[in-house]
Amino acid sequence: MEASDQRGALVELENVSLQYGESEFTIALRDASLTAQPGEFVAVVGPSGCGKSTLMKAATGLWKPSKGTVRVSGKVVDRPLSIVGMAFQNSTLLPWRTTLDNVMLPLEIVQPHASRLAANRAEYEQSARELLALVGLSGYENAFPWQLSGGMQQRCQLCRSLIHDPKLLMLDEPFGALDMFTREELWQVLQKLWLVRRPTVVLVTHDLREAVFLADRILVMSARPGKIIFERQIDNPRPRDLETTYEASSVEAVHELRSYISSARAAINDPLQQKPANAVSEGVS
Amino acid sequence: MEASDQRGALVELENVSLQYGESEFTIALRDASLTAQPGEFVAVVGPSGCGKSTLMKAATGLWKPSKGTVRVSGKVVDRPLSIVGMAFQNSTLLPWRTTLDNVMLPLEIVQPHASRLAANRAEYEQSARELLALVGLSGYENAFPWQLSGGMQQRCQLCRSLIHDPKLLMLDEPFGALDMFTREELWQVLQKLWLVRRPTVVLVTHDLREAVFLADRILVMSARPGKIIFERQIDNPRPRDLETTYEASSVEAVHELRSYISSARAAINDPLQQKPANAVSEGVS
Amino acid sequence: MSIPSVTATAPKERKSLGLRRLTRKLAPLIVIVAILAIWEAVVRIFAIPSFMLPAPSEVFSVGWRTRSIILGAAGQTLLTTLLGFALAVAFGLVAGVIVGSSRVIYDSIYPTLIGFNSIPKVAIIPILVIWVGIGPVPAVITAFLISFFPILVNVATGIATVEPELKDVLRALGASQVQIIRKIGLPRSMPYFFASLKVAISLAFVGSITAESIASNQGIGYLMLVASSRFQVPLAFAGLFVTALMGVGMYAISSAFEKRLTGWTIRDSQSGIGANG
Amino acid sequence: MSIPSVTATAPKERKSLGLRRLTRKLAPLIVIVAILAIWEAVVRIFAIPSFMLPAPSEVFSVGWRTRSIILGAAGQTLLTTLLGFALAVAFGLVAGVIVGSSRVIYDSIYPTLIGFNSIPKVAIIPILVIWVGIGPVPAVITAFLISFFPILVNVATGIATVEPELKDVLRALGASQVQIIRKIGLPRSMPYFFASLKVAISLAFVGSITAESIASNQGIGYLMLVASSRFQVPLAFAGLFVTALMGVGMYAISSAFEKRLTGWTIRDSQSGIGANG
Amino acid sequence: QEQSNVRMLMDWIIAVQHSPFLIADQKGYFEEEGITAKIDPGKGSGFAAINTANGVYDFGWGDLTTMLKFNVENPGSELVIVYQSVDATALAVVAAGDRGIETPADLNGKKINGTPGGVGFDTIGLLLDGAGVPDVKLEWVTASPELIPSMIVRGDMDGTTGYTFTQAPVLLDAGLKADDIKIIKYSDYNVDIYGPALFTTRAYAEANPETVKAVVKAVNRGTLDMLSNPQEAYDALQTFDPLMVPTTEEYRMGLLRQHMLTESVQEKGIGAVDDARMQHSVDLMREVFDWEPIAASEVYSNDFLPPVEERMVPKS
Ligand SMILES: Nc1ncnc2c1ncn2[C@@H]1O[C@H](COP(=O)(O)OP(=O)(O)OP(=O)(O)O)[C@@H](O)[C@H]1O
Ligand SMILES: Nc1ncnc2c1ncn2[C@@H]1O[C@H](COP(=O)(O)OP(=O)(O)OP(=O)(O)O)[C@@H](O)[C@H]1O
Ligand SMILES: Cc1ncc(C[n+]2csc(CCO)c2C)c(N)n1
Ligand SMILES: [Mg+2]
Ligand SMILES: [Mg+2]
Repeated sequence: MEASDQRGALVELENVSLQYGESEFTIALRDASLTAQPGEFVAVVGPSGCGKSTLMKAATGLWKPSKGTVRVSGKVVDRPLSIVGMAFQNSTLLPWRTTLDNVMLPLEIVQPHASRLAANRAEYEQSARELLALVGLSGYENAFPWQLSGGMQQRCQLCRSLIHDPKLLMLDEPFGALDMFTREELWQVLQKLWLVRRPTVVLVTHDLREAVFLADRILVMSARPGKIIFERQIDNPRPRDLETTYEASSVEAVHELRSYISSARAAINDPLQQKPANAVSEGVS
Repeated sequence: MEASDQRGALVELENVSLQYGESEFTIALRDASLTAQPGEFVAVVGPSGCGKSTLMKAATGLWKPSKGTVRVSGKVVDRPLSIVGMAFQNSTLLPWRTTLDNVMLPLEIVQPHASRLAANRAEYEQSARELLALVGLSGYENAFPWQLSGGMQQRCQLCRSLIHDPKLLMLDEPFGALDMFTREELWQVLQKLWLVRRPTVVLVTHDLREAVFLADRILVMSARPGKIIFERQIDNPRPRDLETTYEASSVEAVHELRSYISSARAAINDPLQQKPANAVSEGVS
Repeated sequence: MSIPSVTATAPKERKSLGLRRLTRKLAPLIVIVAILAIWEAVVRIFAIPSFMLPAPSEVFSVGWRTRSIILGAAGQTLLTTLLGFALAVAFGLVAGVIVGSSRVIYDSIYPTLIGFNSIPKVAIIPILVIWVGIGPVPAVITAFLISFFPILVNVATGIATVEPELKDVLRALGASQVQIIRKIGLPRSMPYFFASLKVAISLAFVGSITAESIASNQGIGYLMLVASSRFQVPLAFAGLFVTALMGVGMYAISSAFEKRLTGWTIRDSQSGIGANG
Repeated sequence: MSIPSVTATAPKERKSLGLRRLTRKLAPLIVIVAILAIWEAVVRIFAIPSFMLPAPSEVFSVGWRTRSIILGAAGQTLLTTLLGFALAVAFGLVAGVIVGSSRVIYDSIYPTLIGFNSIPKVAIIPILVIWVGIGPVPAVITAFLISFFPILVNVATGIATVEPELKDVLRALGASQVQIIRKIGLPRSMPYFFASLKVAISLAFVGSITAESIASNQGIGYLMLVASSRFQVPLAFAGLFVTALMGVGMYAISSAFEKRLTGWTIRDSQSGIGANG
Repeated sequence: QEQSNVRMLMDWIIAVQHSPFLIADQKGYFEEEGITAKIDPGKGSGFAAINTANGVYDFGWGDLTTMLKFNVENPGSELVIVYQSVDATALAVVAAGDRGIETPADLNGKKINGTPGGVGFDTIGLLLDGAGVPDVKLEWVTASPELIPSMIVRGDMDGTTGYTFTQAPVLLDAGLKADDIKIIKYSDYNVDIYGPALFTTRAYAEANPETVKAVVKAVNRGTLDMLSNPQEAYDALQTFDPLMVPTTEEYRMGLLRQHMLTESVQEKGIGAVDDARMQHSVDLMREVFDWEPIAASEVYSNDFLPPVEERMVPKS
């Protein structure tokens, strides 16, 4: 599973197009390319509906691209990978499992944990509890998802994506439902974890401060069908603290990104200019 | 349905406590009080899990409070009201309905629309389409919810809460999954709608700029069990434009609110200080 | 379809799709033909006498010779079955909604219903005959009684397990209980409902045929009774085959409705578009 | 329960809750007693002769007099039914999972299954006798054949309608198809499964009793056959009552499992805690 | 001596007409012959015929007409009678006494139970011809056995075809007095055919002649016991089925004896088939069903019977 490609990229999307269904108009990605080096922290930003979540699904092999290739560790991806930890945008906690059991789910699937779980249950459970405590959910281990608030569900999902110490961490707006304080705290938690474990992270976010605080590199996507239209390196030294987000270099980065997203959106905004017409409906009814 | 109370409040919560289930530890609200005047725009902010969504449910009669009373238009609420438009925090679009049909759902329920719908279908459909266009979803009228991105689902839900021109609009983080530009655009859309129709709005948000831009009054909730611990009037003249959020008065308001939320969170943050123990689990298993 | 395909791959894809659809349509036929072929082979190889197990070829030839009689009987059975089934669908839906919406009713009447349903309907038919006489009426009632319960159970389960979050969408609009059921409960329980129809339609045939063989002088049940008492086993089997065919036909009809009404539940995570297309 | 109640309202609430629970437990009894009372009244008022419809009191007294015979027969029937039912659960689950996970298999074998299931099992029993002889074995097989299908259909529907979003959670971890079914498919289809059990357990009794009345000389089916051919209608009804009782008993058992395994699906939007508490 | 297992299938649930088998079993007659017998209740003579022919059972006991029909429909799987239990056919029309049915002529327009394929329905012509009233038209009502008594009592039908000793007792059970049950026996109207008998397949008989002989011997002893001491029959039945109703069985026994203890049986002993009479029976059936000619010798064999001295019935 080690990177074997000469370029050494862990994730590599090459001109990936992805079309949901059969209609021309359900193309969500068009010629999107992306590379993430092992251990790199990449953030993806872009207007709503541009294809960020789709990009994540393509990169992890959850959806096969219609065109182009996806490589992870140099190998072409043709099925979902087992080195991924993923936090989905919508809550996808299993309703029949408690918080703790939801968090422990990856341990039941991913090796080597799966085969060690039975024998080392207590130990694994301990680490799940610790993770939950880290995001402020201790005391809720035995609650069911519907007994958690929206933000709590999101935090639980974050734990689930981290528990098995994945090589590749895909986070789709993991902090969207949280207040600023909880969010900033979890930025720091995530940074710490990243510095220790060094997974490759792809983070989708709408919060540019978040992107600038956390990422090594930020990619801006165009409006749908999405492709990467701009890339910005963030070289602030690690570990960063929250103050860095108020420093001039960060603020300037935020401003630059913002202007790119703004231009990316323009196309969609004027309904007369590019109307997706009966876009999706064609493919459905 | 007009306010008949001498104080004239449309929504009035008086020392409302709400306990999920039977255990002492599942109290989500404790002695929360809130008043919203007819036509007022109130924002509620607070740390994750403090009881904001619960407050919304109590105010609309979706959940009966364990203690205290809820009055709307002076009448004690003992069942869900029909003057409410509500956008829930999680996506609650009906999966068997297209975007358009989801948006039109309230028209099938709420009077006088329900009885007029059959005869005036085209007209109502037109207004639903216009609303969808306003949030950037034209072309997706016939798409099913699962064919929309997270942000698009959220926008669709917003349309559903607005379509029947409700007297009382309850918005639970309606813009959480949107990028800054779409979000700011929708702020303006919402403000325009509010200025024209003048519903009473209760908005839950984590974005303090959003609260300051939109609301007449902002309430800060304490950590769970939640109660209102601080109130801040925002007197910026209407219509406001986005620039006002960068003005000194707004920035100062944001700062003040932030400090209150920060203190509200402190209690939760230290795991040793207030541990909800097996809080929810007691009530469940 | 009105949009000209632009990409080069589209026509090829569409063709293979059409082919796949054809295979899909043919698959059940292949299964049935295979089963019949094996059956035929077994009967021939082991020279099983026809009173034990007639070969399909013999069943078909006897069936073809007596087609007018069989078709008449089948028409009669189809009619009584459909009547009973229609009643079962109507009552099952209504009762399922009631049982599914109220915990108290659920708790009170489920045991009684289960108890009643554990009783073989054969035992009820004599009592029915006392009240309604012999003929197609007991067959209709038996078809109803036997197919009502699965519909009720499934609809009730579908209604009882509706996510409160979805109910709240309507409750927040001040919707009445009836509206909630119409707009949420029923659509949400459609997959349950159609699952139960598959069972119910089969059972309706079983019910009407059983009743016909006890208290009627028409229909497939009666035909089979007469055939087997004359040791015309292949004819009795022809009756069975026709029944199976009618069952499949009814399934095809309900399946078409199912695709229209529950397409939203079956969407492949890879193809993105309802896998029922 | 280990936490002392602090609020003043708690003890009162708990008491009324206990009362409510008691009513809940008694409700089905009340329904059954009411039905029997009406029945008894009707029989007495219209002086219906016992061979047409025996009064419950007569059924009970005959049943009590012949209790040792009835219990022996009931034990036999319960055993065969449970065996057939256990087989049906095992095969139904497995086949349901297979049919539900594969569109191709679904399309290919559903029509065949529906066709087979539309055939009255009475017609199959004579063929069974040829292969396995007369006795409890055909009863076990019939119970299996008749109750297998509802389980298959419901489990398949449950599996086929799993939300792709949930599947993706596991797919993203590189889970195998089997793991996805174990961790997502099966738990998600538990409400479907238990709905089908209610139907299946009833049908299993119907199946074994029907077979007993054709190809056995033991069990409730045989007892009822003997009773009804001697026109001892109250005794036949006693057999029916015992069957109903066994059905209810089995329901109670499966219901207990259901509450444990599908409690998560039934949570009241008002009470917040699973309504099964 | 090695015990051989023999399975026997009766035509219906066990009643007094089957008591010879029960007596033979309970009194060890089978055992003495080196046979372990398994006697099962059945689901009609047809069921008994099929399951004897296919080897699930070694012997069947049931109606002659049904057995013949099976042989005709399934050439190559012949059943042969090895012990003729009931000498005169038990076929009859059994009716409620208040319907004005005294003779076959009275059946005109009456609602009578019978199903095509059923023995009564198929053979009614023999009765009407025998009585010289071939133009009588019955109104047939189809209903399964368990419906018949209540339908007769309620007036939905006037009577039923079938065996005297199965149909009349159920009417008794349904509350009719013995005097109110009218029985028109075929044998009273010149229909001379044989009644139910013990049969096996020709193949089995040829392969196991000793076993067949042994079985017939034991059954014959049981039959004689039943005829000489009816109480033994009731006791055997009681042992087999504690729920049996003695009054009904006594009534049934009365009817049964009428068919069994015919003059020829009293003269020539029980169990044997007379070739000419059998040929007559077969020819009558041939007319009814339009069969090809059948030689009587194909459907019975007296070769397995014990000597005639052992088959003499008690003088009545
Ligand atoms: N299953 C699907 N079937 C058809 N179209 C889909 C499907 N999922 C997404 N789409 C479409 O693809 C486009 C991109 O969706 P995606 O979810 O990737 O957007 P996104 O960038 O994540 O947006 P957001 O920020 O709002 O979450 C959207 O236009 C959406 O309508
Ligand atoms: N159905 C429920 N049953 C039991 N407890 C619940 C239920 N819903 C919410 N809670 C609990 O009530 C508390 C408040 O939840 P609520 O959803 O109101 O929070 P919130 O302020 O909306 O949080 P967020 O900002 O994360 O959405 C939480 O601790 C949660 O665990
Ligand atoms: C309650 C009742 N008892 C006996 C019979 C009669 N029966 C049993 S076997 C047989 C021969 C048919 O092939 C007949 C006539 C019946 N019909 N109903
Ligand atoms: Mg997204
Ligand atoms: Mg919330």
